[in-house]
Amino acid sequence: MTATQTGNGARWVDIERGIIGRDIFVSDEIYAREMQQVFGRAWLFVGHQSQIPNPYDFFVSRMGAESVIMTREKTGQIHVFLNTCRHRGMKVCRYDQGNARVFTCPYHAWSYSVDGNLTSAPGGLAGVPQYKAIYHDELDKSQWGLVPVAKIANYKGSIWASWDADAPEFETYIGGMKLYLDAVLDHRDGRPGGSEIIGGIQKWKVPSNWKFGAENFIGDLYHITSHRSVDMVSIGPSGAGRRDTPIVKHQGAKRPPPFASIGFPNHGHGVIGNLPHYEEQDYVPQFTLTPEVEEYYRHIYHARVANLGGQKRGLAAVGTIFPNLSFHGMQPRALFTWHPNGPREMEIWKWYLVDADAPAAVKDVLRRYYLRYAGPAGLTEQDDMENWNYATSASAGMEAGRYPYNYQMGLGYERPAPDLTDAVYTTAVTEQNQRIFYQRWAQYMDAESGDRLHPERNSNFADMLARRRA
Amino acid sequence: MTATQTGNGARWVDIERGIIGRDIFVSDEIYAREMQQVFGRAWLFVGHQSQIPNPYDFFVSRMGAESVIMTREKTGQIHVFLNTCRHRGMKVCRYDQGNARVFTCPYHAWSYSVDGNLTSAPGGLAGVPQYKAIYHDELDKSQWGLVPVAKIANYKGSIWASWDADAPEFETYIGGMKLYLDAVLDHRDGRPGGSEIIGGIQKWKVPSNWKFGAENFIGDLYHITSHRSVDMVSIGPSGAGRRDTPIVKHQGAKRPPPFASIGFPNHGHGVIGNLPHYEEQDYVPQFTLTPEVEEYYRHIYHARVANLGGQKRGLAAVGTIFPNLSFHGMQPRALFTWHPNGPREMEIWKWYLVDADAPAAVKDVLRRYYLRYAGPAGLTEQDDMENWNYATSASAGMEAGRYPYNYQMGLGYERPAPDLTDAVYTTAVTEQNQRIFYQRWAQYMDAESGDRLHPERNSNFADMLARRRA
Amino acid sequence: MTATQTGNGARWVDIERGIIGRDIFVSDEIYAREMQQVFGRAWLFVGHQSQIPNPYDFFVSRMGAESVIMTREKTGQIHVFLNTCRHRGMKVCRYDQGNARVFTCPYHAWSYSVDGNLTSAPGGLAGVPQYKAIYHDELDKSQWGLVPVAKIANYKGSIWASWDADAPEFETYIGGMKLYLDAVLDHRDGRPGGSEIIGGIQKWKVPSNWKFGAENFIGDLYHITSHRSVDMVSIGPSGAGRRDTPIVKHQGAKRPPPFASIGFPNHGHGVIGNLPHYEEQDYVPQFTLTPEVEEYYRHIYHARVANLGGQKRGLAAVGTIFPNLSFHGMQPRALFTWHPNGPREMEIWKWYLVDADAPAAVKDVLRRYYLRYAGPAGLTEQDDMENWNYATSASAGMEAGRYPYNYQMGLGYERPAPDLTDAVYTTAVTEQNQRIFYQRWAQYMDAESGDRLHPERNSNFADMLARRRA
Amino acid sequence: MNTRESAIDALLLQREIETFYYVEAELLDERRFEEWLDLLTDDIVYFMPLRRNVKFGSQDEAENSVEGVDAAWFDEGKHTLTQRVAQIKTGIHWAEEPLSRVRHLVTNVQVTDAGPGIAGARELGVKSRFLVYRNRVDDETDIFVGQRADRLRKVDGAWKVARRVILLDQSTLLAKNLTFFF
Amino acid sequence: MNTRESAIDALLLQREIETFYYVEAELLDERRFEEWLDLLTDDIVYFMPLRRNVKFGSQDEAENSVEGVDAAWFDEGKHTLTQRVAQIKTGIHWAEEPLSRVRHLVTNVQVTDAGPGIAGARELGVKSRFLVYRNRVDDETDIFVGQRADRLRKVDGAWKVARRVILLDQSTLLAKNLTFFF
Amino acid sequence: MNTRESAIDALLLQREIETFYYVEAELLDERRFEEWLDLLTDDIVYFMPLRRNVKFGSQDEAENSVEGVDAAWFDEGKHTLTQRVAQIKTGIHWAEEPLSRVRHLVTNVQVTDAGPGIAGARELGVKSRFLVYRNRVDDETDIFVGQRADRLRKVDGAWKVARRVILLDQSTLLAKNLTFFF
Ligand code: FES
Ligand code: FES
Ligand code: FES
Ligand SMILES: [Fe+3]
Ligand SMILES: [Fe+3]
Ligand SMILES: [Fe+3]
Repeated sequence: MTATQTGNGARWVDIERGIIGRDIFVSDEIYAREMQQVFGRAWLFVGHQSQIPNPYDFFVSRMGAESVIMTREKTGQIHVFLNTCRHRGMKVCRYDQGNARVFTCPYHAWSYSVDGNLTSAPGGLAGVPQYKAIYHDELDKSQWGLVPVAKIANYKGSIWASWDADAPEFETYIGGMKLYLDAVLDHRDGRPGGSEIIGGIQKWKVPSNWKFGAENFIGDLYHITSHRSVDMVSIGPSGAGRRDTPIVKHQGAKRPPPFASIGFPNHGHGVIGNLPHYEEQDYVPQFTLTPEVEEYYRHIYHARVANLGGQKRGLAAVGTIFPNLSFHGMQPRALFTWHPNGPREMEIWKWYLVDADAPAAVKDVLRRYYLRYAGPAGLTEQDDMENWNYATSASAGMEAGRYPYNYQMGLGYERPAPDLTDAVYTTAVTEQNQRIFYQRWAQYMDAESGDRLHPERNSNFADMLARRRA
Repeated sequence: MTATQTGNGARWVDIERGIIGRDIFVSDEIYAREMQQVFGRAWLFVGHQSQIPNPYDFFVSRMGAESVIMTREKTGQIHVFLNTCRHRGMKVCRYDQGNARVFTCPYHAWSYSVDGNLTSAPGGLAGVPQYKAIYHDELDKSQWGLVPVAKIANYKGSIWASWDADAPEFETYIGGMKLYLDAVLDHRDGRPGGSEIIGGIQKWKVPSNWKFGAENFIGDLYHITSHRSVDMVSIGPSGAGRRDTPIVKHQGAKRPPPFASIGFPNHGHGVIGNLPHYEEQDYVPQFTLTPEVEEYYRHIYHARVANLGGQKRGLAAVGTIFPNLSFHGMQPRALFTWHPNGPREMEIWKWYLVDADAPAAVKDVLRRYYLRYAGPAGLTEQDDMENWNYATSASAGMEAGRYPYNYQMGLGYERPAPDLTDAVYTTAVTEQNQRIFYQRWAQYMDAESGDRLHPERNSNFADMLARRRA
Repeated sequence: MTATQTGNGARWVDIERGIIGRDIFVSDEIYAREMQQVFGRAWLFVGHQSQIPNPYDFFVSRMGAESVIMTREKTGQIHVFLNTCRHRGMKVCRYDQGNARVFTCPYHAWSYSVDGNLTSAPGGLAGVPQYKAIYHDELDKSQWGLVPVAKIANYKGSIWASWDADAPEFETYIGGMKLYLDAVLDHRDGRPGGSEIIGGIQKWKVPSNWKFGAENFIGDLYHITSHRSVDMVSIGPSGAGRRDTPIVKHQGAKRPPPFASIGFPNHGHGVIGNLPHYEEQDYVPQFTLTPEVEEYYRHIYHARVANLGGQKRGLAAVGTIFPNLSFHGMQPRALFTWHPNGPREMEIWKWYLVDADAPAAVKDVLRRYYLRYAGPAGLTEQDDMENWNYATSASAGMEAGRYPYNYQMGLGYERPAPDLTDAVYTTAVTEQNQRIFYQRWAQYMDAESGDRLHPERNSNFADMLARRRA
Repeated sequence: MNTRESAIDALLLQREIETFYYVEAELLDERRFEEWLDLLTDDIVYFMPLRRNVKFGSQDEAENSVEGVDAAWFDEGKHTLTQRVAQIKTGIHWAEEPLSRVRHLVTNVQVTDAGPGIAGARELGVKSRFLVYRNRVDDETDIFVGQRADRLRKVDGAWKVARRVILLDQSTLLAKNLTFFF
Repeated sequence: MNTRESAIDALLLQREIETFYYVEAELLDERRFEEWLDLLTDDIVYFMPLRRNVKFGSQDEAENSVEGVDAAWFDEGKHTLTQRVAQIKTGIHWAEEPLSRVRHLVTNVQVTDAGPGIAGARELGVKSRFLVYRNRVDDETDIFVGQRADRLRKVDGAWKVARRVILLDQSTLLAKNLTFFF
Repeated sequence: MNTRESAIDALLLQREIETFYYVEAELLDERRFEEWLDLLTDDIVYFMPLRRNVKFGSQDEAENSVEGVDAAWFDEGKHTLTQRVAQIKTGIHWAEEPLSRVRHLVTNVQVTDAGPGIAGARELGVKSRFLVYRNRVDDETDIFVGQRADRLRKVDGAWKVARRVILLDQSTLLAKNLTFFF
């Protein structure tokens, strides 16, 4: 990556040398720029359609540092609006979720519709008290509705939005990573979608820059030593460790392709999982402590074999979709966002996933496992947040600021991923995906990034391969 | 208003289109500039003479973000000084009120006089321990007294001050708004002054920009819908609603001129009340739940008719004197300041007023009514602060920042106010006064505002009328 | 001092007129610059060797706003490292003190040695999990060890360090002030060193700029009036006042040279104490409330007479070594640092000192006296922090900011100190030392200070004498 | 009755009063406000003065604003308290919509006087201390600490609050509003 | 037994339960976690729901996440609690290394029901309120306030917690983690 | 005496001690400091150690500074405590002028031992927990939480504090000073 390619980005990120300055984690200026350049232009995860099943249901979410309302109108169509009144800015909805046909501002009662039938446009300004008498019919209501997102996408039930009308289409934005997002969202038996959100979103504030979360989940296999304490106490669903390791033991078994870090340089996404394959590996018992769940997994394994046949598939352990949506794909199974609350704090939101039609007993076991593993009370993730907290504060030091961080692991050892047109991979533990993430971040931070924000016209993938060691 | 007219101000405020940017409510830079340009040059309310009735009494108040001491010297003269030692800045007085002949700094005991007899000048450096021995008589004490305000005015007992020696005289600064300030400060029977402060100033911190308070009280009749909950429970002194509505019911009664928003474009002040008139309307019973108070109002009504005769008078419900003094003129009756504590917090100070010679029983009923209506525990004002709080936080959003606020209500419908030379008015609900406030604010924020800070040389009034619709 | 001499410094500090702007105590910009220019280049006190007596002992301290680890390797050599991992910045040691052969980062387990035998260099990167497999032996470990200080000095057991490789040697940096630092660190019987730290460092946060502490202890004799309340209750070790006053009463007694403010203009240090002398004054009883302690002091007095003979000596009451190490030299006896936590907060760390071989009973009496005098619960120092707190907040005012502080006391009355080559002194109460401190501060803040950071090439001493009044 | 028996009477009374306060706290925090109103006499005086910073020695006359004369945070009776409850119940009292999460921690319960006596007391003086925690919407959080000096009166066999003087340990109120009860 | 005697029984029980909670708090804050585990029945249900901001009138169904169905902060039994203790004891549970300084202040202890009766009770419903203060490393500080609704059961003559529902008065958790016990 | 009677003795003692602490808190917060001094024996030991962050397993020896040997926040007797009171009373002790608004919330009162026995005890070990709230001038606010481990001794028929060890749950003190009493 050269300076000309990334403009401002290069000031902080030197991908060729695997060096990144500490100030990107603490600088107020860089943070303000992130709001505009990254969160103002990228696709952001907003929520899941299963959270608003009925007409007029709404869920209040966030995009970057701002509050948004995800609504479902009578027709079933889903909308996302900025949660602020156009008159004086009052937050029009201060509930976490609910059902409402109209959002009436508490201050002067301007009322916004969520239903195309009530006014000309969803989110449009439906009611303005004394409109004729005091606005003399001159206020152009069509210009003063709730601010809608520029683009919205519903991908297998997951709702995404962007403030940038020039943003690439969602499927272009997600690129080959789609295969791994499917692995999270699809039913375990292979049916598209078919997962749902467990009621209740965990939300908590962590004194850490948001990127520490994103980079950790995009490919930080290296930090497992940090979790030794939880491995020692064995919270895994089959007893040992903290999760099942789906590795076939016996000879001549069908195995999936190697577990690897797979990154998408033109997109900024990355995942730790198995390379694409076309056949299921042999069944490996899971959740053996709870026979009914093990039975369920055995059952859907066979269903999956039947449903998918020779289709291409991937397996995802953890991953991040640029910029701030990460996921757990296997154990536990969740989507989470790293919302920026200033450079030194983030607010984590966690959505837990299960197969929508799984038996209650199975859902219960999974839920309990998820909760002991993840979130602020999760035996595993508590230690992650501790590391991010103190990494953030240490990034602010005057003297420390002279020593950039090291992202050199596996630098130059990336290979083109088979069966993927836009991905590289490394089987050994590597920081390949973190480099991909920050290179993409630098491009978004670059004022003149223009074309390169469109993955298909970006050259990171080609450049990275060109830089490979012989 | 053109850019040349307001210089920097125009960056944020577009009065001709009725559009104001959100960042004026959250930007640190704008806030710092406000301190210099607005609070460093405008007249600010400091307190009331009835708070320091005796020689050497003092009351610690604020001007903008800074602490000041209002003192009364033996001669009865009132002074206002910055509450900081000239030696190392220690706050010389950390009491809220009291009586002292000298303010001795806790740190090194420099002592400042409040009495012209003790040293050459009030606030002068009266005592410097070991002056001769260690300062060798060389320290020029006359240059190191407490910092006095550049200008001070006592208007009917209300004390005002400015840091700007070039500020217009107070009566010029207040302009035609004087009529409505009189309505607040004069005795209800029409005698000039004659009101006093109820002991105890309410002070509390609100996570809101200070301007949301000022703009609300200058003319926001529109937000009454926000108070529906209190109207429903009827805290008014005659039972219904939250206050008495002094409207004569019977046929052919003497009525005051219409209730209107009256604004002073060259000054930045505004009021909601009745246009000037020369005769009292017929008596309308008030406080009917408490006969002794109703009786008092009936009695002073007749006294007022006699005292005022054919004099011009006004009636004020609520108003704001630029920049941060607002008042309730009828029910309740109070003066309050919106002190800036950074862009996102203000500290509200509330002084409650009653006729000084009203019977104790009347004062008691009024006081109880004021307290249930106003302040942080007031059933009415609690909801105002909630709106300002969330309007402020929403003003900070990156995406939200792209959507300025709407101040178009009644734009172009202003008329010259009869019997006032420098005011416009609108009888319908309007944002006329808010526009006047922010246009004036923009002029103060403008570095080269110069002459325009003198109302008599300002053209806002003429410009606004020139912009009126046919 | 002219503008050319101090460059940026002159913007804030006018030593010739004895005027210093308030913003140096509150400005974020000035604070950020202090971190680089002052704390990034000066010698800073880190701790005392008696805190880490054994191999592998460590003590976590601070340099400016950053955490550092002071370690002792097996050879006994002491090192100081930045307490942040080179990989992602995690704070590698979160204990206050302890014993460890290696510091293993909690996040990814990079392990840093404190022992030259474990790896090539102390603080070097001893262990990198899976080094060969994932870093392909390509990571240059020698470049990624803990960040060591550029310079370190052990002066009579006190440990000092600097981030600046071009900093003068410590003894040059300390200059003639050495005589007074000796008075604090040496055994009371005159033996070099011989003092030790009482276990337990007091650490607390104070809402004050760090310089208010430094300037108070460098020479603020003037503020004793502030301590009148403690003098009235007599916490002194002999009953009266708050400390013993070692003044010989009887006729013809041997007295020390006058008590004076002694400052080092080329260095920025200063002390309140007695000018150098070559003979002990007559014994003056101390701690008369506790005979065993009085006896101890009498005993070591005679030992001191014998040990020192005709050597030069000084007596130090209080002093500051630029920038942020202050001390109490007599009663109590302590070293303390003013750590900056942003412009408006400091964290004070206090190390109490006693003769290492004093009897337990003596140590106990001293310790109890120190604790009732000093620290956040100390009857004396509580009032100091109160003053600094409110002096800091008052420094931030818009209007107040127009009124610089007064440092004119004794301006022009400095005399060359006898028996010292680089010091001036004033016997009367003066702000000489404060001026010296801020003049030095201004030089450090000056980007082009270059040579002047080397005391021997600095001209402040000569300039000050040249400016003296006839 | 011997001293041991009267000591036991005091114990029983203490427990009775602590229970009263715990039940009151529960009603408030579970937002059972009408039931809470039933714990107040119809002539209750509910007073919370302003606090001031004044010179040493003048605290007694100047530290607190004066009941019935000066401004205060609260100086009211049951009628207004009932209106406050009614306002919350409208569901459009925006300062409490959505409702705050409020928790009353009551400590240091001291029965200071009992009339006519411990046994068969019909009126009590009781001091207690509170920490009121209020959290709402996303992260709005306030902590209020102070003392309540109550007069309790027995009405139809049940204790009710006849007078409550609340001393909040703040001079400038460190909250945007007081939309809940102490 | 006359009413006075049964009133005294209630006093004794109240005291017994308060002591139980004070001892529990002591074990937790002195990090005697294994001893604390002994105060829990083997079948304990330890549940702490998420809290939500919802429209007036819908609190009952929507304010708290549902036990056994929804996500929560804690929804577990003794096995997991025991693992939490074991993890802290490894000495490498970084979120608790160095250990936090935790203090449990327990107030408003209310015995809401006793079975079969006050005298000789074998199972109790008890509500109490807590302020949990957590401070660690340099200046990390969290204050948690809320209510515990417990079922206590007498096992081998000693009270044990059979069920604990913790209501934390926060919607968005204002802490980076929950590495301690309520 | 049967067990019920001795249980009642324990109740009476507990109440007596809780009252003692509530009265003490009242004297402190009403700034009746001389009266508070009367609640301390002349030989009282008043100790508040420093707290440290140390490696798991070394807490017992290293977490708290050692009484009589190390530095501490307080390690003194009645004479110094009396001087502290006298200093405040000068009216020119700037760190307490104007006076702070201080409130002591006392909880978890546990009598840990009584000598020679519950009935007729003359010396007691008592643990309690505190939340001390301090607010002053405009918006200075500090919250201190921790434990007091006291020895109470009966002198002339009245309980007095003979020894108080205060554990503040902070390592770096998060306040500018300690100008009040725990
Ligand atoms: S702010 Fe929403 S209607 Fe006025
Ligand atoms: S600061 Fe006021 S006398 Fe020094
Ligand atoms: S941050 Fe220290 S090893 Fe990664
Ligand atoms: Fe992890
Ligand atoms: Fe209003
Ligand atoms: Fe001092």
